[in-house]
Amino acid sequence: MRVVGFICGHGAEGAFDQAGERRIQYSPDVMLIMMPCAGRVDVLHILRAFREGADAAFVGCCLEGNCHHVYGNIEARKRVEQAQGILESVGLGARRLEIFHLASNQAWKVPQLTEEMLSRVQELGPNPLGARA
Amino acid sequence: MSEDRIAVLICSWGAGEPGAFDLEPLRSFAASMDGVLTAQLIERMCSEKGQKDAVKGLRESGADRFVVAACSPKTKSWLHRSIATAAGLHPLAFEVANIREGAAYVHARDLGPRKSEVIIRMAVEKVRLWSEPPFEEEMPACRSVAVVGEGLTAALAARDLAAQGLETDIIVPGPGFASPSSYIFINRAQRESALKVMREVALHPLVRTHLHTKVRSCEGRPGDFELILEAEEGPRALECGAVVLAPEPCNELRGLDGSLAPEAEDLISLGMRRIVILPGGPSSGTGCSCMTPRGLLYALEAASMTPGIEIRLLGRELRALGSMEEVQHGAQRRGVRFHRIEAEPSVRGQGPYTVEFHDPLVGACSVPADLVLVDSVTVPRAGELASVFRLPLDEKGELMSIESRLRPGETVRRGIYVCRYRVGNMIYEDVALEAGAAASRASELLLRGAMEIGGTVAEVEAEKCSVCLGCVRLCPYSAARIGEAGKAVIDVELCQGCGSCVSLCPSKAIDIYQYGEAQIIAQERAALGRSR
Amino acid sequence: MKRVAVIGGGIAGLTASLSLRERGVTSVIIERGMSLGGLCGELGCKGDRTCVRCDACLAREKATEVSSCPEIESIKEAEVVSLTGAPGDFRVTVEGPGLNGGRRTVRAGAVICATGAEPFDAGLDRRLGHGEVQDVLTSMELERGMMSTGAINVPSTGTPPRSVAFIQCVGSRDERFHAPYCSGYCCKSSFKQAQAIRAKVPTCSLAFLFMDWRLYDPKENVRLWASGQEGVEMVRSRPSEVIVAEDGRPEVRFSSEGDADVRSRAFDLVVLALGLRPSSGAAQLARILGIETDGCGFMRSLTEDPCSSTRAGIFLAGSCRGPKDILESAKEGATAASRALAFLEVGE
Amino acid sequence: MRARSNLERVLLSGKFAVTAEIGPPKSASADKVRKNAREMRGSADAFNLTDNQTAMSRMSSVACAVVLMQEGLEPVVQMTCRDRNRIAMQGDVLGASALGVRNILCISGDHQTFGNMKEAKNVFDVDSIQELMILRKMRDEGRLWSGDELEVAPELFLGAAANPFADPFEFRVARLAKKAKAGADFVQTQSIYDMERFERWMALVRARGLHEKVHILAGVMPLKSHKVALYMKNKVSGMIVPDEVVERLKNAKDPKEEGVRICVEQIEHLRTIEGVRGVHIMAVAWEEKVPEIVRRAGLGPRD
Amino acid sequence: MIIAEQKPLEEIFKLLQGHERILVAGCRSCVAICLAGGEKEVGVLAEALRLRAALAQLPWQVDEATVERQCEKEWVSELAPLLKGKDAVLSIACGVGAQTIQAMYPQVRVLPGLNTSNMGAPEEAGVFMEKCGGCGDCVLHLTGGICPIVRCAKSLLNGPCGGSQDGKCEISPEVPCAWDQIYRSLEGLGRLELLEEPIPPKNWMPSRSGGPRKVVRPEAVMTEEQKRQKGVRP
Repeated sequence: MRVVGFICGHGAEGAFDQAGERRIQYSPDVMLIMMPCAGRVDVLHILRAFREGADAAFVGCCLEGNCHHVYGNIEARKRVEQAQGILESVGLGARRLEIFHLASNQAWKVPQLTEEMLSRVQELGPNPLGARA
Repeated sequence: MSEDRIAVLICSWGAGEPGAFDLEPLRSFAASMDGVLTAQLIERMCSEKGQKDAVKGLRESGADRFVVAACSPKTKSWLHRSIATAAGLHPLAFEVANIREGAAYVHARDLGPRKSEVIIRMAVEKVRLWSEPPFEEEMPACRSVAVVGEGLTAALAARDLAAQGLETDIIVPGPGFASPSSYIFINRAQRESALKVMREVALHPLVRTHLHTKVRSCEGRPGDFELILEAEEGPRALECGAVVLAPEPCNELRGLDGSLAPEAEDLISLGMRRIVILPGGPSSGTGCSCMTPRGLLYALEAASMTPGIEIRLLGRELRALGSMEEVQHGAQRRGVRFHRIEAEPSVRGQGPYTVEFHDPLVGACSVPADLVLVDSVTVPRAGELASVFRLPLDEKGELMSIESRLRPGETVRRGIYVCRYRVGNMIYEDVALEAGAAASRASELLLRGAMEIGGTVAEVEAEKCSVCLGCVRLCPYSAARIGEAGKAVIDVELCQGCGSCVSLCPSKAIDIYQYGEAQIIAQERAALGRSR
Repeated sequence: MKRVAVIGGGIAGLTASLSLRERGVTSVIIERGMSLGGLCGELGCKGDRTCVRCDACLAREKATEVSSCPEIESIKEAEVVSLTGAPGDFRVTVEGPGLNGGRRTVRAGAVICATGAEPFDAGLDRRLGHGEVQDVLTSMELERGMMSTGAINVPSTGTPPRSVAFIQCVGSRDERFHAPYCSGYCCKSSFKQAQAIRAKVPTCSLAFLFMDWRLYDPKENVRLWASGQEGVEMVRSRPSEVIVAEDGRPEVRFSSEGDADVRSRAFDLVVLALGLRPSSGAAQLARILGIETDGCGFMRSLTEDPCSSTRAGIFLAGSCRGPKDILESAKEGATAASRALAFLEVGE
Repeated sequence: MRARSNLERVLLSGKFAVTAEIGPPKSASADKVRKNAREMRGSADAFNLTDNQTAMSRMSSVACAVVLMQEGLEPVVQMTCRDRNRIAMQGDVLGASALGVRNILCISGDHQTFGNMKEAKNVFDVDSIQELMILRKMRDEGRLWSGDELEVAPELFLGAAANPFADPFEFRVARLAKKAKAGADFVQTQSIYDMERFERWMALVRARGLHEKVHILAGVMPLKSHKVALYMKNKVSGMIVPDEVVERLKNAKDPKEEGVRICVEQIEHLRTIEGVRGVHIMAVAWEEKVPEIVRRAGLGPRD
Repeated sequence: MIIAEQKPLEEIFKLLQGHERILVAGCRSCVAICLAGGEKEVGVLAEALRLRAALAQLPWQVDEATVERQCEKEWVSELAPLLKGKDAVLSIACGVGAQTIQAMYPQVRVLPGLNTSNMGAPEEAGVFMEKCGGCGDCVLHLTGGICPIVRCAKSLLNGPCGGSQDGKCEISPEVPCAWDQIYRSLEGLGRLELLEEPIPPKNWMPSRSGGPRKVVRPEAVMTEEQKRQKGVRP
């Protein structure tokens, strides 16, 4: 299984780091790509990840009202919703993509959200494009 | 085989405590990657020796960029920068593979190494596309600050700035500093010292005060603003490196006729023995109608000066934070009465008055009063400043500051700082700290005399720009504008590298350093096991 | 000597050091505990999808930022044992396990004291039952739960609460415990904890037993929030005691406005909103630094300048001079840095 | 001056006029029209024939007009701008006139999105005021809009619609003035429930002396039930139905009877308003009630 | 500017049935600004098509191209090399662009990826409003600078119909009544008298009803002689 996470360099990256400091275990199937801010998340990158075989993807960003770049996370939400629509139309399913809000001291959310995405993949089956790897 | 010259340095502590898992296989994996000249295990890279070994390794390998497989980039990036510089490389010519928090600490022993491989592969593919930053300059910063305001807050900010050796221009719209009557001093000594500050500031060699002056516009960049001032003798320009905005709120006791409350000591001579102080109400912008320290201190003063005087404070809550609590006890001991009311009281007659209200503890009350005072609070009128300095306002109508960085005073416009108030609690100490915080932001920007700009900033490829204004409308820092050439331009001094404009641009005319389209896709492919 | 010793690695100390660094001044943080972050390091995020501005995460981020700054050295698990030299060129001697039992002397032109404060020891107010009545938690214990697992559970059952009572002003506004002051932050934190509980357990009923609401920011209008919620109760009262009810749950006894007789009600969970008091060792440190403390044992600052102590070259920031919330402490850190820097300017 | 139609004659005589509405059937048989005609004979001076009302195809108003005339009743042909451009419009007018139609009501017509063929392209080549201008030119100058001379010019008594209840209120009267200027001889208003607002409107009308320039027939519509009333109130734009009307129908034992009673009261009230020269009764799908309403309002039978 | 929006993906998938080598062609002009057909949308659509193809085992090979102005030969000629071997161009420019490509490359099939909607302007970021009907005979001077031709559902020229209510059009409470706006505008300008005079039936000749329209600027047209000398082939 392959889950790609686009995570913002503030709340989300902080939470994942804290998960590390606290030795909180989660699935190694989750691959993280650092963003300066969730506002950098681009529909193109999300779609590309699926074409390259990702079974699921998520965006990790700061809590609403706490974005270090004022409202990058609101932008991210719009892009995620746009991409979800496209994933639905092409037949992959919108539920393979999600956005999560994490504060840098919410390490406990990390295993929860990774489990959430993995269980969705269980439910939807692997991405057929993954085979080409 | 590619021409790339990449080195991979794996910190022995990268996998957490040494020996958490065997790093040698990881090293040979890294060494096997295309374009990787060398992959080395470095014993504890943050140690003196570790750094030396890293530099040596880089120099010998002839690499022009490298990957550090170690702990979170959030902690030790400065170290990697210095290693790069010491090895004669560009200080940003590296990428961090966080194999500790990203793998060793969070995955089971056997899975850690596999995951570490992926993370290193991603970092290698990203650094492969590394290039020198488009902008990277030391911009000279003008060591002077403009403080806009007409009261104690402005004076306090100016004091802090001047004390640090920064030239300070105080721009006062009115004929002079407003009297500090709208502030709250716990005692006369404090009031005196406040007045002293205002006097001293005016005389400080580094401080210039411009009376009857308003700011018309503010152009330029952080470190080098040009304000256009409008004074009686006409408009003129003022150069400054930063701006501190200190609009004055007001918290006063006024009679029902609008006149200011008499000095406490005069009450008796004025024949006023029964006094009721009403809350300003929701109009005060504080969200609920409360008894504030303003009324509290007045009551205490009056009560302690003239025994037998009858004073009542009405309000839903009694706001007496910190040591104000003791003031409240003092007042209580001196017979001041506090009534917590939920509903608006009603006042009849015009001196003597009758005040009617409902106090849950004693039920319906109807008390006579020679004097009824309203504890009125007005938030600073910041609308004009907001438009001149292109800043957003919050729901209180106050100038907004970025809350999500714990850098009080900071606004969305770098170089412009604001003082905010806990309206309804204009205690001298709070004000001093507001001024202090804003002033320190300004001096943080300027004291080094030069500002590093650039690095992770967005850049417009003019030929591609469709001038859709998307970036101009979106950028939270107003860094995007339409330039002289009629295409979008992003001011590097203002850009803070969030990348929102990059993902928005319908013509893919914008890209951002270190998080470019190609780099992100390269990482995706590496993460998903695709070959280059 | 353009170097500042910062005593205490809480939010005030961290912001002071970072603020100095921005201005090209190096500093050394002397922290008694094992890690930076101080009291706010123990706080959890109280937001769910939306931020409630408790600022706890920002405190953590400042700690990370500091550890990534070469200009800031931090000595952990060490305490100041002596201060010699003169303003402008102090010698601060520290010792502790962090130095493997050894000693070390740091030269500094100025000292910023940011030793913070400690939560009131709930055990002292025996009638509130902490430690004796089960499922009576202090606000700090509740925070730790949120911090570690994000979960909010009743200790005895391990399940989410159906009813929670917040008892405000525990160890605040209370002469009996030499706390004649208002700790200020507790209104905010209880309000935010309540929001967190609601986000997790929307059906959980809440009761606030309070004396006065002392929230200033219109965004933090607790009454407005409560009026928009089912089952949130406001009782202006200072409870007399917490006992064990028949069903074993904690039972709060209180009298409320308007009626004289004492009422009594059991809740699944009772939260004691702890006030702040001077940190242990504050008095001794004040002696070492040669600065005064106030009647309550907090460091005394000058009337005209909140961040200056009674001794030249020694500055104060944060809760060591009286209870503060995170944002206030950050302001003081920055301001103290300015004052220290100004002092050094003159010194040279 | 010689009257061109019975309706015009009645109006010129200063007698309070009555017109009533007949909805053409969705049918190729005119039986329904004949039935309505027989029921309503003698209850009004002329009868409006709606033109594909609410943008749904029905028997053409001109054809129905002919049937009506065969039954000895006088038609008012409604002609919308929605379904015909200026060419068809002038052709239809010539044809209708040749067949004996004299009264033509010029209206824009409901937008097709209200009908059952929303995808239809509307025409709106001209608007109702422009339609009046065209028809007046045909009548007074004996020329088509293009300027071509007509061998025989149509004899027309031109009507227009007016809605005192649409917005902007201030402009409503100006628009009536425009219609008069463009050639309207009479206007029939939207059905009136809000008397207060109608009277305000009439006051403005009188202020401009428009009631002297054009005959104003006030529209009324009997309501079968409070449901119908609510539909009118909420769904039909440009319609104001006071709550008391809805209430009366709701509380009535016999809502139908109550509906008629309300309608009669309204007519009695309207007669008292200066400048109102008649009523226009729109008993949609309830035509058989018109004679009773007219009788009880003391206006009938008409000779 | 011209406002357009992308067809639903499902519809685009149908359009492309039976095609293999596809070029998605965008435009940097109007359609980029209304977020329908700029380089970004080209990329997103191409990605979507590739995903679809891979999932549904369709033979689609998708290339991307975006030109400065798809309505002009000079720019469109840039597509020539990319069109080699293509059997379909999915144009996500306005209808003008699609037609220009087809006119220049008769051998490839040009498919419209957008629905060209109207001539309008952004009201705010992401919101585009129709403003001009291109009737060819402007009446804005009579209507307070608000076009009744497109902004009134019935294109009325003499004021609001009976359906105008609280400033809203009868067709929907979301749609403002253009005539209400016109009235307010002229009221503000103190020119309400403009509404008193009936506006006669409009001359629709210069509009679409007059057939395809052509604007000629003689001063810019090259003479046959010039064309010959410049080597412009007829």
